[in-house]
Amino acid sequence: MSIAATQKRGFGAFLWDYLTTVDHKKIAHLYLFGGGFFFLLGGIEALFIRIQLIKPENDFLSAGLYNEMITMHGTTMIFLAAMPLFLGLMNAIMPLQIGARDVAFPFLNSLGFWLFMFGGILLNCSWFLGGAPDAGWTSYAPLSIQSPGHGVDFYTLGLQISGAGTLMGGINFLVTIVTMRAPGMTYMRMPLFTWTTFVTSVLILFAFPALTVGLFLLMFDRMFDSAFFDVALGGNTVIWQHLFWIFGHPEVYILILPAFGLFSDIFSTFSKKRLFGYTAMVFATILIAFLGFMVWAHHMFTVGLGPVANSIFAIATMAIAVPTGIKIFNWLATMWGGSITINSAMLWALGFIPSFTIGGMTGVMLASAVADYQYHDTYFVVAHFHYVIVGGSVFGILAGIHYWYPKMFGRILHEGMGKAAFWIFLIGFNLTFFIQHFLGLMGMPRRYWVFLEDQGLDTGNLISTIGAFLMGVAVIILLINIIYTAVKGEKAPADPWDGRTLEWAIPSPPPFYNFKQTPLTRGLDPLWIEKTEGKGKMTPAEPLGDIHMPDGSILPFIMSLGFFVAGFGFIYQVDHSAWLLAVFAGIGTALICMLIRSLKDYHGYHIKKEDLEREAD
Amino acid sequence: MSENTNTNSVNSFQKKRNKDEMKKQLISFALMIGFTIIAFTLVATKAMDKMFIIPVILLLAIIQVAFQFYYFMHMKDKDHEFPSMMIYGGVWAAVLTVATLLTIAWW
Amino acid sequence: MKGMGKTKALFLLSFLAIVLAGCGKENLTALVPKGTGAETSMNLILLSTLVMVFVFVVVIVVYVIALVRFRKKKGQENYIPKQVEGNKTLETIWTVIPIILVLILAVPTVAATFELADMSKSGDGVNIEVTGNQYWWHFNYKGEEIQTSQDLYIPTGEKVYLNMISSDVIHSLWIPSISGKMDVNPENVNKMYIEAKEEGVYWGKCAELCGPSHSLMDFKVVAVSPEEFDKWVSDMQDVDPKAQPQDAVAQEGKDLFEEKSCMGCHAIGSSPAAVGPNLTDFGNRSKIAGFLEPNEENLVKWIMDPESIKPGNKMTGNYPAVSEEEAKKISAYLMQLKPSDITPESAGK
Amino acid sequence: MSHDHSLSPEVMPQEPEKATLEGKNKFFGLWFFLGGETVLFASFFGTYLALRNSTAGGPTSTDLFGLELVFIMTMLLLTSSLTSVYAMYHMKNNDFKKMQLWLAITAFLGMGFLGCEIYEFAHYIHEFGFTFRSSAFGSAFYTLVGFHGGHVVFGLSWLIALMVRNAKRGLNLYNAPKYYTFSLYWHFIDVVWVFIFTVVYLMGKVG
Ligand code: HEA
Ligand code: HEA
Ligand SMILES: [Cu+2]
Repeated sequence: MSIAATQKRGFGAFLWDYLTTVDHKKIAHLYLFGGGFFFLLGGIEALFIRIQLIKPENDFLSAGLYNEMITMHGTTMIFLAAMPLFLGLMNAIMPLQIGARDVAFPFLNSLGFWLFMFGGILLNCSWFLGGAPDAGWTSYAPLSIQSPGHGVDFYTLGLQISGAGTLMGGINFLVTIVTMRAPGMTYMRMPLFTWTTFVTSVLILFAFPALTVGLFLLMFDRMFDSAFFDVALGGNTVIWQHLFWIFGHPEVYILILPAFGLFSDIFSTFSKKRLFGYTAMVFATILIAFLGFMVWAHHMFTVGLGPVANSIFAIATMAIAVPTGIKIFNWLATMWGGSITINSAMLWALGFIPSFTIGGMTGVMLASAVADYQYHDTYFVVAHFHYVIVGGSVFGILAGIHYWYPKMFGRILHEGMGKAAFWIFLIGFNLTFFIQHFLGLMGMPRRYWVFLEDQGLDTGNLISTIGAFLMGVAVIILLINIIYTAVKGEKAPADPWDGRTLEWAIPSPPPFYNFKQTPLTRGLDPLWIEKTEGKGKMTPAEPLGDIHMPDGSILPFIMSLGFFVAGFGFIYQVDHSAWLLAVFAGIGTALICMLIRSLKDYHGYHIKKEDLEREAD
Repeated sequence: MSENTNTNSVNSFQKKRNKDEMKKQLISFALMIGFTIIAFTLVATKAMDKMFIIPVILLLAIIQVAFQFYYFMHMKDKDHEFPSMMIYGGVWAAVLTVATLLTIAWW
Repeated sequence: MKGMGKTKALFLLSFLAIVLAGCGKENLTALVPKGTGAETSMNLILLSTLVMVFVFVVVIVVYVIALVRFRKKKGQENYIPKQVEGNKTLETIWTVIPIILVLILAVPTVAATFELADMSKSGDGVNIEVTGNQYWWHFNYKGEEIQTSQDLYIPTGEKVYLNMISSDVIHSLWIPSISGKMDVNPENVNKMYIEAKEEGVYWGKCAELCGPSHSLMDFKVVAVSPEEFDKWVSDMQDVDPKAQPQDAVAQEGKDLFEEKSCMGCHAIGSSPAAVGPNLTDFGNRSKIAGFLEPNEENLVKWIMDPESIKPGNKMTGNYPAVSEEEAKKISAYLMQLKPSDITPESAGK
Repeated sequence: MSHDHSLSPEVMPQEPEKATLEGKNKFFGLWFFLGGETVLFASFFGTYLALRNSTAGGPTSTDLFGLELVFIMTMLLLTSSLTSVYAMYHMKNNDFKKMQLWLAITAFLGMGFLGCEIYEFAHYIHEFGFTFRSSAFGSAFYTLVGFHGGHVVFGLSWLIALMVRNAKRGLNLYNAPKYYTFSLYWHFIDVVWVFIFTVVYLMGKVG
């Protein structure tokens, strides 16, 4: 937010503003936009999958294209849609919830976003350059090593770049929460969404490096003829599976914990009640994260690790049902005795409880190793993870978007359309995925390009496809709602839901410095305390004074562009060494940006006290 | 700006504390070098059986690393609760990872 | 709440559809187990389903009551509920009960895991070396000098030990109604046993993504009585790969088979050349390419253009072009390779 | 900005690296990053341990490794860790010149280490024909040790950039955290090396 940018008008200035912004709220918009775009892309890929499976031995997609479709659907949805959408919500809300003016590393925040975005674009460029990756989102070696063309190369580099961005985001949130809480905001007074942001970031910090290493090994094997997964030279393909799942299981909790957090906030707001068992909720979150690191081999029950390993991992996996159960029952207890308002944000939260419970329960069924010999790699697993991911994470994202839309964009989404979208989505979702449990057990493995005639699988698949289209309709209604709201939506007050946490204490949308004066927190649900026991608004913890703001910068964008170019270089240098130039140019650009960044002093600027005084409250 | 850099601005009490600290760090350095020499000698002279040498040198490495973290990197000081939490978190994930991948070799 | 009714109706509808479709196709579905492994798994599936239904009912009952009783009522707009912090007793209850439920599930799981991993008797049983290939299966009966591809003959009522390795990428062997799956890795031999309780032809599948034609990597398990199995073994051992075909067309086919260098990859007889499937008992095969009806039309199509049937297969492009005429002759030759009377058709009938 | 007295106070605080919010953020940020790096290197170590006997008929660890060079490298890097401690000691005493001096020594030791490593790799390639592509063991060895080497290179560039940039302006609260986080990073490189010389070289020599 440089002074110059606010004075100029027009699209160019607007664009420049977003390209250079280091404001966490604008970066949140970018994340939501980017993640939303990839969600639509992943959704369209899902529809292609379902069209192909509408009837037996269908030839809508070719075999190779089908494998590209599922790979890109899974990869896009997990890395480029669900996670960034959560990062967007965290960016928008978490600093407000702890009464901070900014995040710890505004520059890194922007860099993180642009790395994610360019990584995602790089990955999707594969569609136009000879074919997408086709070895599944898990990219098991040696299939991924032998996969012809450059598809898997795009996978390794795209994920490497966007993964680096995510890691930065995680560290940024951690430090923000450790050092930048407003006075009185102790750890045990933080809203649950902030807590889950914290724990999720810890998971990102410890899980992503394993993926980073795995991707390096894959990249080296494919591009530089190393022998990690080359059995003839002593390589071992199970290493990839371990590295992938050491990352992969924590990853699924990265996808669900933020949702748990925001549901906690939503349930307590719309029940007008304090969250039941706050302490237990916090510890359950930490316990889930901790256990989440000890269960990865449940994806590998059939690899042949032996009965001892299978038993240990089976029990560790089942144990996660306990802290998760604590959460489910605490949410129910929060509603119990409350005064429940049902609007579209709350509907998504209410839809989540039965959906996620089903998904979680099938998860525990999968954890029973011997039963998993039957479930593994069948549609039962597909059903399980869509119940938890769609019914948990996607419902969570949608709940969060409806809940915080006023705060983020200053307008309230249309209720009628919100409710319609919810019901259609809920019905479509259950139609699509419930039946898949049975399809799996009836002998339909996953990642099957075609299923054969006369195997009793036709009806189930047809129902499933119909459901997917209903979800598509719901998504379109949501899009219309967003456009409608942008054009003639109702303007939002600062606190439309009678909120309890600090983000509702400031205007919607918040000014770019968030809090004119840092608020003083007197307990859990600080705004609620002030409403019931105080003046109805936050007491400032400091006298009005100058506010220090960071400088905007285009460097993150250029740096990410550099890595993007270098990514292409790496992929194509195998074909022609001239591409090494792109590698050097790209990395060089990034390094120069880094150098500029570290040599130049960035002291930021101050908003003067007088200017703040002039602004209305 | 360099005129601001005034050596005398650090008071003598702090100076003494810094010195004491430095002494501890020197001792830990000496121990680290000692451990390294022991580890190399053990291997070079094959003084013990393989079954003993490996655990012993691993133990020496771990102690050395503890010195690095606690003295050189000040993890023993107050204000380092979060750093040590994160390092131990990392170590936890690291131990699991290494232990699992090690089993591949015995498969 | 109107929508709620709709969901329920749809739920019921889809449930009905499932019941109508039954539990899937016999000898393919895991829901009607016909082997030891599948039965052990099924017991756990039933037990865990029971536990889950209990949990789900509890959650839903509390959920519905909470929603109905505690919705904001008209005229209560300013009502502020009591801000409850928590409740030790309740929280203990919903921590302890799930722990108990998990234990109920964990104990039999561990027991079953060890039971199915018990290979101590493998010395006494039938041992088969299984090789997974893109996109077909090879079976080598250890000590019997028998090789087959795609159709795996086993005796009923006995544990048959499979020692599995892959020649290329990871596959996973799954015979849903007989046994759960196990991966077939390129670097180490994985062992599992299967035991069919009844005679029959069971569908087998590859369950680990292995390339474009992953979904077509089917095979069959032909379970026959132990006596029939012994007969089949001796029939297979008696095969003379040099034997004259029955008629002239087949003889021409045999010549073409050599001329077109089919022999380079496909063995007839027990020699272990394993670039392509072993064709010794091709005439008895239950399917062509693992999933097509065994008739001349399909076989001719396959010989002329396998790519159109199994995309990405390793046969395409590795032999000179074959005209339809020639393909028919080769097909005649292959179809009459029937070394034994014990066939998929005879199994279980 | 250079006249901002809050960054160049009359009396340097005892912990200049953590005196400002930015400093504190950098301090925690780098520590947390090291937590992640621990898992990163653990994954490389794990891969190496799984593959260290997969020599595919090529040279084995006992054939290759000599202890003398590794010992010298270890001494260089360990000492550089101590010299960076000295630098931080002088930072706390607000003695900028001495701090720069000790950092320069650190940089030299680091370069010495790198030189030895490059020599070592060249030696394996020319004398034994042992490359990245020889076997799974080769890939794992060069990747693990090479990533550590890459960290050393990055650390050195960071250090030199810091020293050159600040040579003329002395210590202040803006750059003190940068120096301090560098020193943490450098110690961590040493920590990783301790495990490399133990797990790769010593255990490799034992067999
Ligand atoms: C948001 C994502 C998410 C979440 C939250 C989970 C949660 C869980 N998952 Fe899931 N899972 C995935 C995403 C997720 N999973 C994905 C993407 C895959 C497939 C990857 C691939 O192969 O492509 C997968 C695969 C997967 C497998 C491997 C299956 C296979 O490939 O063979 C297993 C096996 O154990 C498993 C188990 C679990 C368990 C036990 C939980 C638990 O955390 C669930 C806990 C919740 C509950 C249990 C419900 C609430 C609890 C109560 C009401 C209390 C009482 C309950 C009991 C006593 C049972 N998951
Ligand atoms: C966050 C994760 C996520 C999400 C949200 C989804 C969402 C969906 N997935 Fe998911 N899926 C995965 C993660 C996810 N999936 C993963 C990891 C795999 C495994 C991949 C692998 O095996 O490697 C998988 C695999 C997978 C399969 C199995 C493929 C196979 O094994 O062969 C199927 C099949 O039905 C499927 C279906 C769906 C459907 C119907 C949705 C629906 O919920 C989607 C709903 C959304 C829409 C329908 C969008 C509609 C968009 C529009 C209408 C566009 C409008 C456009 C404009 C205005 C431009 N998915
Ligand atoms: Cu998992």
